[in-house]
Amino acid sequence: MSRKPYIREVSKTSWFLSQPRYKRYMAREVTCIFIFAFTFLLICALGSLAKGPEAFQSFLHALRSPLGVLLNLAALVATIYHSMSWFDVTPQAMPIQRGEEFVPGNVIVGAHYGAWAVVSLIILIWGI
Amino acid sequence: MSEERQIQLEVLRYNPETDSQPRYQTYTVPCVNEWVVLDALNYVKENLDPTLSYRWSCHMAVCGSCGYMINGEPKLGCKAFIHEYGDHIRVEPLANFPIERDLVTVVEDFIAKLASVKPYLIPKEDKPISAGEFKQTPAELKKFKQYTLCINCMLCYAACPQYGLVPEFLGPAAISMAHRYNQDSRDGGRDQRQEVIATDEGVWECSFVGACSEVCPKHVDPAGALQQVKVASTIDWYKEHLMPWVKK
Amino acid sequence: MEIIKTDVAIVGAGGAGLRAAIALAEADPKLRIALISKVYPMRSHTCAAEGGAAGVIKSDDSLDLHFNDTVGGGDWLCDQNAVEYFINEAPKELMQLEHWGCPWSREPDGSVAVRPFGGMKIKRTWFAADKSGFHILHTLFQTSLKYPSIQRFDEYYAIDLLVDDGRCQGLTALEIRSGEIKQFQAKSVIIAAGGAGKMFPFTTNGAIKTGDGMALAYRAGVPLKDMEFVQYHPTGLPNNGILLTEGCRGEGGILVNKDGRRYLQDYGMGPETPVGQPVLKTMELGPRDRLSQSFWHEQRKGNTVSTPWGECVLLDMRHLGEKKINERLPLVRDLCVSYLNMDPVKEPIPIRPVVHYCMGGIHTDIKAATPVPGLFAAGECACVSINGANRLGSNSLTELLVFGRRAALSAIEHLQSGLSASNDPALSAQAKASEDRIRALFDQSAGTETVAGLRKEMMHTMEENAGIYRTGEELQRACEKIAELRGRYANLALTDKSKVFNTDLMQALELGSMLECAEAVAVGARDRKESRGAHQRLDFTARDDQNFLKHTLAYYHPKEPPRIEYLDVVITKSQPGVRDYSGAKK
Amino acid sequence: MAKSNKPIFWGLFAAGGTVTAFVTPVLVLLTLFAAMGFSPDLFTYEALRGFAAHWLGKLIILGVIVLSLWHAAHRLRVTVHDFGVRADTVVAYVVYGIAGLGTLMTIIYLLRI
Ligand SMILES: Cc1cc2nc3c(=O)[nH]c(=O)nc-3n(C[C@H](O)[C@H](O)[C@H](O)COP(=O)(O)OP(=O)(O)OC[C@H]3O[C@@H](n4cnc5c(N)ncnc54)[C@H](O)[C@@H]3O)c2cc1C
Ligand code: SF4
Ligand code: F3S
Ligand code: FES
Repeated sequence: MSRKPYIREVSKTSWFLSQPRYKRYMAREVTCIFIFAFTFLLICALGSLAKGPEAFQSFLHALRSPLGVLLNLAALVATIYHSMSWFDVTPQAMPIQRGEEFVPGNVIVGAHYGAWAVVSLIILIWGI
Repeated sequence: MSEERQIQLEVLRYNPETDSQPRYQTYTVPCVNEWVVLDALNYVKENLDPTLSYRWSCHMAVCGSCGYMINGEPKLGCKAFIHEYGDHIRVEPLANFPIERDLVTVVEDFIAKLASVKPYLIPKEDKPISAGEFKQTPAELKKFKQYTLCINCMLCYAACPQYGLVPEFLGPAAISMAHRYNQDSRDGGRDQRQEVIATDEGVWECSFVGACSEVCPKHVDPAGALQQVKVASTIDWYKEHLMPWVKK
Repeated sequence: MEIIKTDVAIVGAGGAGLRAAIALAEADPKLRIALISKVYPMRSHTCAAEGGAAGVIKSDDSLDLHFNDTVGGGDWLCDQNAVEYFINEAPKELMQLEHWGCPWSREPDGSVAVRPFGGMKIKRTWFAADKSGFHILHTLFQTSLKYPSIQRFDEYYAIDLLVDDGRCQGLTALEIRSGEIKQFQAKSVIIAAGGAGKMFPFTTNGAIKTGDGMALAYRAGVPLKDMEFVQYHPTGLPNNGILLTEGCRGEGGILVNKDGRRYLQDYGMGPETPVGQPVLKTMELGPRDRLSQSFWHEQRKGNTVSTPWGECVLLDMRHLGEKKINERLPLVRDLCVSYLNMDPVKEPIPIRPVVHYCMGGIHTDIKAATPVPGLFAAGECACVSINGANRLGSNSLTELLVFGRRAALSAIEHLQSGLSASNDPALSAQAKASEDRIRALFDQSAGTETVAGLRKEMMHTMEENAGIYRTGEELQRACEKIAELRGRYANLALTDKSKVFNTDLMQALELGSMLECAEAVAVGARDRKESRGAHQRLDFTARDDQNFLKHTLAYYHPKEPPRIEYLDVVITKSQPGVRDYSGAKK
Repeated sequence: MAKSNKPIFWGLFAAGGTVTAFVTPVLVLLTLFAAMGFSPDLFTYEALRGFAAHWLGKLIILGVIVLSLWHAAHRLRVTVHDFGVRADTVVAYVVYGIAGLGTLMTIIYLLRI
């Protein structure tokens, strides 16, 4: 047999470095670490809320550190990236057909961004 | 429009009878600007090196034979315009497939996967030819039309890292083809196809990298198709397990 | 040598081959079917067909009208019994495809839509946007996956037919990936290997259309019929020959010369029709041969536009508007923008005639049977004679289906006819000879000719001397030159001596096929001293029904030019008349 | 090929992804304010406790936290795989375990308020 197909191995640990679009993908994926961490922060807040006012105060106090600021900033960037990457693909995952035509993707994406802004504003105003 | 330009065409060569691994070979090719990379390869084949092996046929981006990695990106050779590149162009066989020889890859795996998803109409109702056509409105046609445009060029497989990492993955084009028939108003075979595609090696191996859709030359949007299959399969599952009284 | 035993071997997995395979599998699930193709089925050139497939379905149409259009369009060189069978079967076959899932374009009420096409009096061309052939091919390929009895041999190159005891009993084929030669032992063989447009340099045909199937049958003693009729399509992109479908004109696109005049009215296809309201069978919807010939005259008169790629006329579609172009002609727009950097929505597109289709091919009867028992042929490689001297656009795709299936039925009839046992040693000896022929190509180290060199000369010869308009003198030159090239072919040297995926070897074999076909074209054309359909002679400008209402049959000779014989055309109900494409006389 | 049980987790992942996309950035922003020292009104014990005491408030808090957890957990499972760790079953137990724990804690805390 003269055939001898050559198989190019793909590195299981560094494959994503080979292309910008893979890096973007991995950046999107690691946002989950921040979301995970932040959600546990919320749970801690909830715990302190359950324990009483002192516990809650000390929780708030613990937040107040340069590290806290830094981590929250990082989380902010990550979660915004998550939101954008999530909304940008909604027309692919859930296309909407009206009559014959599909609703253009940018309309669906735009609607999501709009709703996002509204929800964020409401929470922000209510929160401050 | 027709000025000439010299380019360095660097091609990955591999001859299984003499090489233990692939190597690059560079050719100097005088190109006309409106040429595509395939024209440059043909120039090499005709004038410089008849031993260069690669597949092509239609030269109009419809037969799906001429997928190569061009400067690291999966592309159709007949739709990659020289004027979009600098003076150095590197051509390699499609990633994620074994190399048979030079730019020719072994594609049996893809063909088998395509066949496995039952990519043919399984009619809802039997109807003799003499009874005429199955009616289908333009809107119903439009619902799946995009997924019929796949030319089986496999660029999406070369772009999908999950296929590269897990060769058992059914992959974007095959699943999109199943989705195409599932979405066809004439078809009633979805349950049969779900057995194949709603599996771990099927749609669940996809992590929505989205690269498949970015490189698809026919705008099939396989990534979209796969996510739609996931949504539908998930709804199936919740219906079946949480609301067993609802008939599917 | 490995021997693969099968009941029916099909060479070619384009539209015709796949249709035949499905018909066989449906007729009898126990049949062993070997589907052999030099490319994966969906790469076959049927995928390039854009416009559509003709079949009578609407109530304003009738079988008779389709018959008349086809026979007139073919300049009465069609066998009318074959045309009649074809017309009758056409709607059933197209409907069958609908039932297999083909995404035909639709009317608002959900019924199949039809579009106008050149030379057709009524709208009867079924279409799937402007990717009709593509969808037909993929529907067939995907449907074929349903049948386990269809065993595919993808990327196998058929080399020689095995004929023993007067019957075709198989073939040899090269497994391209391994370089091994295999012997297929089959009780029937169907050839569906497509056309031979690559004999010419400027063509809409893909790289694989090299006339292999025609050459296979030809060398096995089957005559090639009417090879001199080579169709030029009037609207090809000037830089690379990519086709802009006739649908462009069907939808209302117009042809103008450098002065903006719709010149077709000057060539018997007028009077002018209103822009954007195409009238069937007139002006832009005249037949292809007439349109291509008009171009030639315009060029002679200096009325064409000079472009970097040669003389052109303009195809203007701007008045159709962006929406209609996107909906009906999306591929056309994409092709123009990609390959010419011009947008038909915004500007007229330069085009010129381009070699497109072989009306001629393997001589078969109305049942798709060749004179060699056990050997059948269908599709573009065959000539049952429904296309005559000029094929009407959109008849070919339908022909693939109708005669693909017919060939399958005939193959089954042949199987049932009580064949005597095959003489295995005799077949093996032939297979061995075939293998030796290939080996000799490898061993020939002293050869001085190259594939690319000979091919270039052949293409040049054909373009110069056997184009839209021909003369006896030029054709004689072509005959001599091709004969010379055939001689030099014996002196060919392969550069690539590797076994695995040796495309140098494949191209050498394809060149051999093309040279054989080209000689049949040139000799047939030289001897046909009349003008008819796509065969136009400047030295014999009139149609000559007295002497040439006949099919040309070219018989192979290993060293000499082919022997030419003639066969009467079958005429049942339509006597030769005048081809009238002027809207005025209706 | 057997049908997969991935839809269970993927359903939560998808719902969670949507919820976090809409609300998490602004929550992080508020927390950031808190971390920087100017406490938003909402971040007083009374306001929050009042919100969490109402059944609707409880439901919202539960929804946001639980869905975010399962979203992140499922994506983390995939990400670990993408980084080349091939012990998918173990990883799944760990990440879903953490998410389960978080869910449990949330429920307990909410019941205590
Ligand atoms: C650009 C274009 C547009 C067209 N548009 C239309 C249209 O709108 N309407 C219409 O009716 N017609 C149209 N035609 C014509 C029509 O498409 C063709 O005539 C038809 O598709 C031919 O089909 P086929 O099955 O005979 O061959 P093909 O589809 O060409 O298939 C040939 C098969 O034979 C195989 N083969 C060849 N040689 C060998 C060998 N040596 N060994 C093994 N296998 C071999 C190939 O691999 C392939 O599978 C068009 C043609 C072109 C080129
Ligand atoms: S989905 Fe697109 S990229 Fe993938 S095979 Fe089909 S046409 Fe090619
Ligand atoms: S790139 Fe791969 S992971 Fe999914 S979205 Fe496309 S198949
Ligand atoms: S040659 Fe057919 S797709 Fe490129």
